[in-house]
Amino acid sequence: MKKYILTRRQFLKQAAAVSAATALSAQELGLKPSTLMAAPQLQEIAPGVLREECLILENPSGTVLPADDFNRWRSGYSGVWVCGLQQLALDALWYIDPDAGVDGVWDDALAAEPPIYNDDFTQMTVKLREGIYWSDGVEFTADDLYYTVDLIKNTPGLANQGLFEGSIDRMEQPDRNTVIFYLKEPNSRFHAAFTVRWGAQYIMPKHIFEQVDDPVAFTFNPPVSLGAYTLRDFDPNGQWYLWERREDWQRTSLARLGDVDVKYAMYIDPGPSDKRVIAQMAHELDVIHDITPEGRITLAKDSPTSVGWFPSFPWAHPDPTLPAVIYNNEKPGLDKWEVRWALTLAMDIAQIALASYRGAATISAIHVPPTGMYPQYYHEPLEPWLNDFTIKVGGEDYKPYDPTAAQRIADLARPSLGDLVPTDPDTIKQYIGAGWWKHDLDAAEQLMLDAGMQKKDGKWALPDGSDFKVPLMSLGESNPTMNRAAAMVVDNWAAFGIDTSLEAQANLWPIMSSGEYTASLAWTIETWGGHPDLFFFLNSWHSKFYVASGESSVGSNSMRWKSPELDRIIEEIQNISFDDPKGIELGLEYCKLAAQEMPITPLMAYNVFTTMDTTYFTGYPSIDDPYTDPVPNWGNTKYMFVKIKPKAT
Amino acid sequence: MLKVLRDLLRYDGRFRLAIILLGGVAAMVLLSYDSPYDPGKSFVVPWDLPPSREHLFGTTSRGQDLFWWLTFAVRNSLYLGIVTAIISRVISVLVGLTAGYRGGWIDRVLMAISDTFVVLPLLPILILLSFLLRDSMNLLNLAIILGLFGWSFDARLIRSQVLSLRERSFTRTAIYSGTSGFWITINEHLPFVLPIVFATTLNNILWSIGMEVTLSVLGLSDLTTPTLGTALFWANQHGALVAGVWWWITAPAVVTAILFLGLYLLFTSINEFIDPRTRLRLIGG
Amino acid sequence: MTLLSVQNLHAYYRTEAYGISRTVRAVDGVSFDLFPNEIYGVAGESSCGKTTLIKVISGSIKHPLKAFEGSVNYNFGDYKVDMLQISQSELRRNVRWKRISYVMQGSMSVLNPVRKVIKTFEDIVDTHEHITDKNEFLQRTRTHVNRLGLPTDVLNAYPHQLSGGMRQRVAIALATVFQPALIIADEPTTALDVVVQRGVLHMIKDIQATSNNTVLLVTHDMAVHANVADRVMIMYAGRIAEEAPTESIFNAPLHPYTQHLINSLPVIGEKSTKASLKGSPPNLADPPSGCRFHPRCPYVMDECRTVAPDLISVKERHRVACHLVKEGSQ
Amino acid sequence: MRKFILRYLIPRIIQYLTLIFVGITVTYIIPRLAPTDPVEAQVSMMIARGNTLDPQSVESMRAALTDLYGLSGNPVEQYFAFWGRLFRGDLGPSLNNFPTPVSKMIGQALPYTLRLLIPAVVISFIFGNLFGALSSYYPANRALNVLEVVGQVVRSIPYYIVAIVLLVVFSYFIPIFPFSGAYPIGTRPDWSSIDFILTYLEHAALPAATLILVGFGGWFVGMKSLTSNIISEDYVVYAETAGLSKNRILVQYIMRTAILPQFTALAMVLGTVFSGALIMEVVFGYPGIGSLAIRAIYNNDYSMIMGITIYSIIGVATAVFIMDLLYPLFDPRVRYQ
Repeated sequence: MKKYILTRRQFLKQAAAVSAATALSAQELGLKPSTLMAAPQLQEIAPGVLREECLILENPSGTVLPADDFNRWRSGYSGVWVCGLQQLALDALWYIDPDAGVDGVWDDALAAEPPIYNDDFTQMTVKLREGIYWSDGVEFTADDLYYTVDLIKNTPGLANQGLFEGSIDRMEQPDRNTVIFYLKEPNSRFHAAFTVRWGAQYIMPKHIFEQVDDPVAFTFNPPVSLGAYTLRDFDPNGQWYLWERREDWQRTSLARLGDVDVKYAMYIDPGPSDKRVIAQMAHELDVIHDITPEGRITLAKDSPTSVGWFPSFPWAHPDPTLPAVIYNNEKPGLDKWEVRWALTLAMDIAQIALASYRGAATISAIHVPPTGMYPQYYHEPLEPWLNDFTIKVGGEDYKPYDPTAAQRIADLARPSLGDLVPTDPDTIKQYIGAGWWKHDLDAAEQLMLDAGMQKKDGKWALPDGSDFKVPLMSLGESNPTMNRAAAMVVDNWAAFGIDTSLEAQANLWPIMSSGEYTASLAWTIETWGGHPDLFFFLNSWHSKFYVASGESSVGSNSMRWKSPELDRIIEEIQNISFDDPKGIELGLEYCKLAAQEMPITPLMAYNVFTTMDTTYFTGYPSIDDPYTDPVPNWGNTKYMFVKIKPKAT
Repeated sequence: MLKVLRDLLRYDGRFRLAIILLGGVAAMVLLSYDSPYDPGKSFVVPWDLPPSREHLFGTTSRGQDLFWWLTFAVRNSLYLGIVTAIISRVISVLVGLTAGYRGGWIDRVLMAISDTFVVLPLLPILILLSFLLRDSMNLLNLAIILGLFGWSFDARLIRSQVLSLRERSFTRTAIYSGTSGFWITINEHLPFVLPIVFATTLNNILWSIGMEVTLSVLGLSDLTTPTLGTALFWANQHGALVAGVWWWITAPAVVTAILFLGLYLLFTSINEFIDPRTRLRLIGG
Repeated sequence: MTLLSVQNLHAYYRTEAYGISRTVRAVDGVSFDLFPNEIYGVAGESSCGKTTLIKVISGSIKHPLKAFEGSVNYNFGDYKVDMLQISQSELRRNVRWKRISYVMQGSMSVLNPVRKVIKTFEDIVDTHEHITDKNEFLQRTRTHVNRLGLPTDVLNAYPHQLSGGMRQRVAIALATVFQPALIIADEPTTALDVVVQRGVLHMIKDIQATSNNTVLLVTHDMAVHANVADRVMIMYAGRIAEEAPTESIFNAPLHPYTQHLINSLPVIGEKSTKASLKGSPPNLADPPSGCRFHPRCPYVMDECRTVAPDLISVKERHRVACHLVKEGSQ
Repeated sequence: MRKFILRYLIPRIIQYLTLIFVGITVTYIIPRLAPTDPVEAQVSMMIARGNTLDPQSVESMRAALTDLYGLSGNPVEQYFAFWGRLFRGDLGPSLNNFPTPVSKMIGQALPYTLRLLIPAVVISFIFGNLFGALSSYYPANRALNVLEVVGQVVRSIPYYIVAIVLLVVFSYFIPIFPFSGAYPIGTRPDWSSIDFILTYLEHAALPAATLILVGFGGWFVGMKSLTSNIISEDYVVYAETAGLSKNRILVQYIMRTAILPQFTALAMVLGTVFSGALIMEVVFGYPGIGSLAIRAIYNNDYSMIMGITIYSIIGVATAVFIMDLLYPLFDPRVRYQ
């Protein structure tokens, strides 16, 4: 054993030498063209724009096509939303931070205060801030809010039209800073539509849109900004967007939180993971949205100026999204909780973490993401319960929880990453998560037998003897880590005797929605991150929205889970206010129910290897200053611009 | 036959090199039947080890021995190539001979179909089909699809060969003597067409292996089956290039190049041997 | 005066491929003279060495063909040259087409199918006499073609628009643009029908008569020789079997092979089928010992199997190589 | 002339139109066999990307999209409606970038692909044919033999590997060419600026090299086999005997005839080259049709896939048709038949 570790160390040294050599040449690549053109300190990246004044960020949507269409209000997704538009130029009433926030999780942006509901939640009053201006000098008022909602309500083809049409009875604008919404039915979460977590209802400039004949076809080019930046220039082929700080940035909602010192921001399409790594080593890309774990490790070893959310392993920022093995709960076999639990116990989370993220994963045994404030809201309170939690295996109580799972992952990752992996148990808990479910093939086998499944020639079959096939869909080329996790799950299942295969689908969402699948490694659970309210995703899991396989599901219940108990929890959450502390209690009930039934097997946080270069700028968010999610595509990214400072000044 | 082989071995440097290269590939194929590792299992060996005596091609970031994994990859890619070649050869020979011999509207219709296949942009259609077939997109089905798409050029080639043969006297004699069209085709034309069939077979094998690589790299083939394409796919998925695991990219690329070079050299050297014209030039007459 | 004197010429194809070394003795000890102002016929079955002989004497020796022994000396009066020693550039500059031209076997397809006939004239003339005045060249070519009785239209046609006979005439016209001293015509009438054949032969005869040059006419068709040639040489398996003025050859053939060739000519009114010779021409890579004709000869003797007969003069201008014939005898 | 029209032109026009009809119909049918529908793709994509959507708005959006995308009615009605729009030159809106017309997006990307594809194809055609003919005319030349082996090996290697090798070698290990795109980040295309054109050429070098390298071998081997047939033709031997210079023989007698079938092949392989360009653009992040196609395929953007495929079919079919029509100009044998 010892000898084997030694040889491996030797080999790893060689590997490091090779990657260092390539890194060196990559740095030359970065310097060569630029040094030829100008001295490094005066390098221009666009006419009149110095490199050191311009924060370069990755647009994770890649190239934007069509490049010149900035209508964020149209129905249908476009990459232009995240080219800086929703981060730098648009603004909304409220923001909930996926992490701690600059000044708390909740931020009143365009609104002066949180939403004011009446007692039976049929009326929501919004008070707006004063002294906010559009980039063309027009003042922002309640007219804009009223106009935005009114136009959308009456214009099919604009996003949220159905929501507004369905829930707003009428609106009132008592003064230039107030709008009152009268709702058709009681709704304690109506403000969610106006509250940004990634994106929400952004406010239109009335003075622009009222001159437009067809607001659906309108391209809003150039965009008039309500944020701290305006569009200076962009690539007609959609590979880059250059934003310039407004002269009057102090007249935006962001100014309350600090000074905006970054003069320019450029969103670019840096190409696939490998190219992003090389670009950052050449200091040509300040904020990488995501790269492969191997790319991140390379940067950790070879790029001393690169920093991440965690100062060392696992580096990545855990997004408030929960990748999971999603079963179609209607397929024969998978309609039994014993089988879903058996498949769960047949997985080895340590191997999955290793295969997908090289161990740089933040695991979760329960059905909420272990990110943002959630470990404090849910994971820690549930720890004692999980330790005692039992399921019936072969008629006897069985404790499936393994509190040492994170420790095992750290131990497995250490040989190849050495000191980068933390040793302190508390740090491990914070970085990698707590426990997960046991890898116990005996218990899994017993559960299969409990469910009446048969084992024929080492392969599991349905109770009636017919084939039990569980092909696992994954995201394929577009999402390496998820795909790698799926490949490992397939390995694990195959070893347990499941007839399984990996089915890579670049776009698996419509297939999941239609129910024409058996199992899929993807996500259906997303949360606010900073705020404990679970209604964000639970809403559509109510049985009144349930749709059988073969038809498109509504919302995110693509596993087709139906439970009266779940309906009760959802209804109760709906009937309390957004900030009611009882929300967390109901959330804990949901977690326990989901653990019992295991409609999907939660794996880990969606770890995003957002990596930032400190050569020109500092002040990026991190676990030590978790003021927001570092990913550059969320609407919440705007908060980074009061914290990030040019190094020169 | 053996003598021919011996002569080729002794006097044709290209043939010798081809045999050495393909021998290496064949050895890999054979070794796959005695692999100590199951290619479907990961983390069976320490990961990211560079090539060494213990692990000839190093190990992958998925904890697999790259050499043994590639033995399966070569085997599967060759299997794909050969199945594709057989299917498309059968179609192209049938279509080419029929069109060339029968002529008239049959020829027009067959060539119109063939031209349609030439004009259809294959890659987008293959990608669409792979979406459509999803988990049924295994190696065999891919081979069948490629076979169904890969015959048109060669059918045209065979047809034109038959057209020139038709003008020769023996065909006319055969027709006057009342031999049926089918037998003329089989007895008289096939032998002349076979060198073309042989030449296009190797090209077709290379083409289909190449298409598989393209589809795999885009993540659209059966990713759990080891092939030369999926090798590159998984290497990309693990950022092998920037992670310094260069052997994961290099080894499949080199093995692919060796296989292709070997097949090409074999093709030219045998072709020259078969082709009476080149033989004549070398030997004289 | 001789125009061409070939002495003891040995020209072999020697190859080595796939480990097989082969020597094809296509021309094996041939000696003969050509004189100005005559039509000299060379006859023999296919692959008897006729074409190889032409290649050597026209200077078209290319690997794997090689002349191993002998000499090929030309005397054009003002210019003497040994064809086996001449350099390629010398050959192109002073000999080809200007002094020796060539009407190739299969002349039907010697014309570039994608160029007009005039272009081929232009290529050839330009190669040997750089064309400076295009009009002058056109005029001259038209005159030349007219003189040979061809319509000037052919110049603007593509080869496939012309009939076989017309193409053959064009080929002859091409060979005679420079009024060469020697015209080598290899099977000029093969594959033409009889009527056209006659026209082509007339043309060759006319050209020879007006220009007084020498024509080396190679064909397996004895009838052609009978009609056109002044002297005829019969080749068999790379060697001369017999050589004599046309009259002697046809009236008194000495070699059994010559006799066979002449007997196989059709005679008007005769209906019986000709007795054909048994066997086929020998493989020149491994020729028979002794007289090369002995396996097929009806009069074969023991001597024939071991000793190769010398080419002996039986009377003036009549030479034969056969053990049946003794020097000076009839 | 009448005969030419009746016997040559009319059949070819019919064949041309049939080709397009069949090709477009096939590509119309295949994507519609897929289990997913485009509206669903859009809706679920928005859910997946974390957009706040309530169930009611999903429902109404679904209805709105179905209507807007022209997917109402049964498949046959859709098919006829599709041809109707096609005749008006309307390829419909891109589903993924609604309501931008497909033709506008293709129109923007196409020049980048063509500016790369055409020079690359022409260069590989010229050099491949030239060296192929030379290699068959001078069989003993070592340099040409090496060129042949290299060309053949590269030709058989998938476009992807050639592209990635070029990228790794010439932008990573020996960083002399840029890594991706058609021009640098921060630069706007400006065709009046020499500097821009230079940097554009610099960016096009590796993508073009990929296409040229892979294409070269094909032309080489094709020309070689064609010329080796022609070299033993009587008229070539005759020209040699007549003492014509080697250059004249090679160009006027050998290549001139051998090149004719290569022109037809040129039109025929455009489809294959297009597939190669698609992969190449993905590797190099080039803003052309290939990148557009890959995005469309990943996003189930049917109208875009249809648009690109239709462009490709019409393009290749037209090229073949034009070559057919021009062929008699090159080859007098066909002209007078």
